[in-house]
Amino acid sequence: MAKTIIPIGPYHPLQEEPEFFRLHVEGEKVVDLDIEIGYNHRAIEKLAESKTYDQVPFLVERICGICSTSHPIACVQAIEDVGGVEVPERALYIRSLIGELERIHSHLLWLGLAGHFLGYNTVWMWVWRYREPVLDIFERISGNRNHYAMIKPGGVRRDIEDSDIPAIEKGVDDLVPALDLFKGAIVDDPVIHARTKGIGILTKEDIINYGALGPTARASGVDIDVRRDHPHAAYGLVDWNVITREEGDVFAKVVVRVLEMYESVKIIKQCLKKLKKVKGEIDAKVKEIPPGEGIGHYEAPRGEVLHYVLSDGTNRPARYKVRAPSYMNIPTNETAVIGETVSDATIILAAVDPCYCCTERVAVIDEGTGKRTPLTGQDLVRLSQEKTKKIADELGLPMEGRLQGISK
Amino acid sequence: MSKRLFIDLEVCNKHLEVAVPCSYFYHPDNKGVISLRELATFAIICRQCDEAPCVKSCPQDALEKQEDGTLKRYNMRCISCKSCAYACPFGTILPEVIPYAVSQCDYCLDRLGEAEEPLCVKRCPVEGMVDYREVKEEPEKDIYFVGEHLAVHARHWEKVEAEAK
Amino acid sequence: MSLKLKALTKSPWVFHICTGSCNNCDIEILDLLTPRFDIERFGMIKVGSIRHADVLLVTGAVSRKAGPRLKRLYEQAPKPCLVVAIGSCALGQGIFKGSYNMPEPVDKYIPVDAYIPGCPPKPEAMIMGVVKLIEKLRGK
Amino acid sequence: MVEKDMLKEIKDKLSEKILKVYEKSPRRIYIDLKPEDIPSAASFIFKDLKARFATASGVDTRKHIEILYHFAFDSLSKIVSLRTLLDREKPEIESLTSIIKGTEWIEREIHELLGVNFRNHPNLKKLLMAEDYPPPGQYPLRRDFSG
Amino acid sequence: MELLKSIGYFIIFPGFLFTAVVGLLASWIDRKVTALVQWRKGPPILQSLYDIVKLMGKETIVPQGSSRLTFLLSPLFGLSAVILVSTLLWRTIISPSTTFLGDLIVVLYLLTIPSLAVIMGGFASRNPLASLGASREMKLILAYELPFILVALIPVIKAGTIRMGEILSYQLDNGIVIGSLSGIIGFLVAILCMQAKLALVPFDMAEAETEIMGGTYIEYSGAPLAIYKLTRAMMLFVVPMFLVCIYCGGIDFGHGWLHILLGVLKYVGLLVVIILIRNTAPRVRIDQAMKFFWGKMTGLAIVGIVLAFLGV
Ligand code: SF4
Ligand code: SF4
Ligand code: SF4
Ligand code: SF4
Ligand code: SF4
Ligand code: SF4
Ligand code: SF4
Ligand code: SF4
Repeated sequence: MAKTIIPIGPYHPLQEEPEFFRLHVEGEKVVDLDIEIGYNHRAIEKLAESKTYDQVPFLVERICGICSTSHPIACVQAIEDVGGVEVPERALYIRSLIGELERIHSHLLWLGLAGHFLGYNTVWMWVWRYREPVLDIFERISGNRNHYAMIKPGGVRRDIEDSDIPAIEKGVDDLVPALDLFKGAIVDDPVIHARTKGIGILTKEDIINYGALGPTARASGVDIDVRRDHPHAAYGLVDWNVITREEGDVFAKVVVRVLEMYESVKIIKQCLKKLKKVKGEIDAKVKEIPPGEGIGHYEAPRGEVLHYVLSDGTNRPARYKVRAPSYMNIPTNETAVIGETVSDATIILAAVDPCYCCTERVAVIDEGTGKRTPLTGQDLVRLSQEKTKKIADELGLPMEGRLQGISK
Repeated sequence: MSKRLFIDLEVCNKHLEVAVPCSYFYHPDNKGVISLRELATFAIICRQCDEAPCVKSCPQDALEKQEDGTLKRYNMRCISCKSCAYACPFGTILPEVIPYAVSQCDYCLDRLGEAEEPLCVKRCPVEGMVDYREVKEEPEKDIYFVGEHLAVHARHWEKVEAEAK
Repeated sequence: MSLKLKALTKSPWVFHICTGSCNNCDIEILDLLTPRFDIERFGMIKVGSIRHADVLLVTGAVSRKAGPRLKRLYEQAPKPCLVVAIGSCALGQGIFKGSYNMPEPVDKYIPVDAYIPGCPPKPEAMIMGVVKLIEKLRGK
Repeated sequence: MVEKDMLKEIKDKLSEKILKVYEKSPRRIYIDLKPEDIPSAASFIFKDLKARFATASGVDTRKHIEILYHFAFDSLSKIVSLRTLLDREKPEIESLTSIIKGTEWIEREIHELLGVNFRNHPNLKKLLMAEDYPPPGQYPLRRDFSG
Repeated sequence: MELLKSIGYFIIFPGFLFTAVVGLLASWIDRKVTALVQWRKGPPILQSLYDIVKLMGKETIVPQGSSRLTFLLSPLFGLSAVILVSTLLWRTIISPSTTFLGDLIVVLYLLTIPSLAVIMGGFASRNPLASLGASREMKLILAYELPFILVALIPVIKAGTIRMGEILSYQLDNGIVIGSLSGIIGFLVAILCMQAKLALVPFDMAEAETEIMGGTYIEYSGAPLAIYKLTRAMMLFVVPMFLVCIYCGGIDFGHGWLHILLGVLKYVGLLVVIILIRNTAPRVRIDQAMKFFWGKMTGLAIVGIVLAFLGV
């Protein structure tokens, strides 16, 4: 059978790059996958060497706009690791609070886009509508909807006023019914089941071999979560659970993410409670960073981010290394997508949550003639959407009818 | 007697505008001599005031007196606002030597062969003011040792007091 | 002002190009489509083909790989075509200035008609930026 | 696994290969090895001790290119980093891809940014930058890179 | 004078201008309803007009390597066909006596032309994506055209005439076609075929996801794109109107305002049905569509015809 190559990409804003997938297809089956990245390489590691430790968090915050606080947290933890800095307790709670709020906004963002890929455009619109209140909370706390600039070596930059706490609490409480709604609409939906169960399976061995992280790993029964395994911020001080699933398919990843948001709500509420009690400094006022090496990590929404810093005693790092979770997760697509059909490819590629841009532009190259033939990213999305609808039909469940159902 | 890096602060301070290339490798725009000047200044020229105006003036608490009385500027705190330079009644701290991005000098220890001299010595346009040679500590000639690898030529304030008597 | 431009101001179809950003500006652009901001109210829609574009929204500090693509896309767009640079990165490379992989900002590659600062700009700011651009066109 | 065991097992197993063990803090351990011992050590830590491969990083230290392989022992809250020094003139080391699949990208990246040659890597081509940049022989993360 | 009148018919009413205005209105309703389903506000009422006017003023890029003439002419080709249909249709509606033998057949023919134009344009643009869209469109025409013609025959059989005017008059006298079992079956099939003709979900596979933004139109810009968009908008008016005519008795201008209003409501009702289908139905793959039309739909259409012969 003729082999066709479908390139997907480039833009995806990973650590340093959007990626570019090349699907090799035989008929409907995906037989191979090439991944090319680099469109977004911004030389952050090199730039970090010319910025002072106070500036580096701002720089790494801009590695990515979605996990935008995970990188600064990992970064300052690496710096604090070099200098052996003790961070005041109040600052720890604020760090966790911000981190978990971000996890919710990031998972919601993903959920909406996953809905879009599956043909539930209306779900996309609705989920993103509920994401807005989370961004409002950020704006209240930090003054910006994204890139909150809250984290600094030794603590946090801004305190959370007692007077703001009720509003944050309310915002988080209001989120729970919305989460229930999505859980009902997505986790219990037979169409989604049919569409995502048994698809793009990653086994435990795959995860370990690729070093995959975060929800991608946890959905395959690999019970890792650096929030628990290498306690940082306030995660050792509050009560929460690590969500895992055994199946390793796309559905498991959806479930893990949805359930994780409930845990995040739990953590946020505990942090807020503590913030009312634990007063005091929010900054350790670091004097200098001695020569040495340090590693910091943080469980970002997509998995562990790891930062390595080499200090020479000046106020700038001598070497800075960032390892974002998608960097480990995206290569797993090689395994996950091969052998699946083209209409399933999008949702599988999207299941590791490589942000949205990657599916933006696609064309097909016919390997024989080298001619570009027709299949766009939109086609892929469409194929994916068609399949959902077909399944909905087979199950005798008109899609919109149910969507209306959850709107009430 | 081993070789030491030698700087003449008296002359240096007359040539504030000149930047000497440095071969310290972790940061390409590094100018190690600046950090040496700060080190030397705090060790030799600073009067070590009891109630130091510089320390008081610092909005970031970046300056602290060490136990031995010398000053230390903490690079994670200093924002290079230069308040200390204006506060010091003796003009000890020159605004040029307290940059935001601090530089580092490692005395080129790991890359210096017997015959070689550090890049800063080779490239300083003002002749003889940075040198790498065998020196003796000679207070009467205003030559003092600072640390293990540095020798400085500068007027020590104690000596000025002695002359005043 | 010609009818041409007037109609353009009533129906600006946007095409989004990311040239090496942190994704946040891009997400905020997507956000514009969702219920809270709903830019279809102003006749703006996000199109998938460069041939249908009236306004290019450019984000990011332009990496070496993306630069040539940006130029090519601009050449493919039918004129009149407006370019809006969104975010500090697109304006002056923002925090990525000096990066070895980002030699020049957007306006060194293609002409830019409006700059919307911010990191990222708020969606309201983006809408306002486009509206201001439109007002400028009308005022001509 | 108890924590003493882990370190002890590593020390026993790799005994004479280890050049130096440095316990920076209770949670960070650095082990210096010769380049040729890295594959066997990594294999032992990854396969037998079941550590998670976190990432690798490289530093130009002027005389050498230093490569660090970071492994996480999640159940012990520890990170073990294997350190090795490569000759800067001709940095070369055996690729770990046959042992750990997840090293493929990071080795490509180090190859691209620091010019390290990973022997027997299945696909050692550029990962991040355009084909025509940087000029051959220039590696952005080396100290003498002029951009 | 006659000539002038004909030109007037063609250009102003009920030809180009009138059809365009109503068509644009119809496409606005389409967008607005979709937005409301998604909790959005949607575009202003004149939006579709703005879009067209803007596109007219834009540069037209003819892609390299394309056959220039075909590329530029095919949109016009489609547009003139719709105008002709509209003119014929409305003249018949207004004065059923000005009808000629076989005008129904002519209308059926003309209605395929916009799709053919799209195909021609798609192939002419030499863009692989466009060619794919065009070949899909071609398959689609093959698929739906047979049942569509079959169900168009049902009113013919019922009325015993092939003149549209007479079909209308027949319905005035004997009740509308849809009032019978064969009429209902025929109408249902016709609606689905129409959905395909209008290239709306579930049969919009010739274009990529975001409606007109992909597939066959990908290389088009400026005025030709405007003409395509306009043609589509007009089709949104003409095709349902055609069905209203042959199945629901058209708009009766002879018996006062109430009847006219009723006629308009028939059209609006049908439009809403179209939009609802578009927003609720799953999109199908091209092979599924062909199976659907050649199998179920053709079968149903034949049943309808048999029933019509039996007078049911
Ligand atoms: S994994 Fe996180 S940091 Fe990386 S691109 Fe995605 S959201 Fe950004
Ligand atoms: S080292 Fe040389 S150039 Fe620098 S200040 Fe001293 S005399 Fe001037
Ligand atoms: S001795 Fe070496 S490191 Fe120090 S300033 Fe001179 S060149 Fe720089
Ligand atoms: S320059 Fe630095 S040390 Fe001096 S007053 Fe300002 S902050 Fe303090
Ligand atoms: S400009 Fe001067 S006064 Fe203003 S913030 Fe900076 S240092 Fe302070
Ligand atoms: S005020 Fe001047 S002399 Fe006094 S301690 Fe400070 S720097 Fe030294
Ligand atoms: S937000 Fe504030 S700090 Fe940032 S650029 Fe604007 S004025 Fe400066
Ligand atoms: S301007 Fe800021 S938010 Fe926008 S892409 Fe650049 S770094 Fe990201």
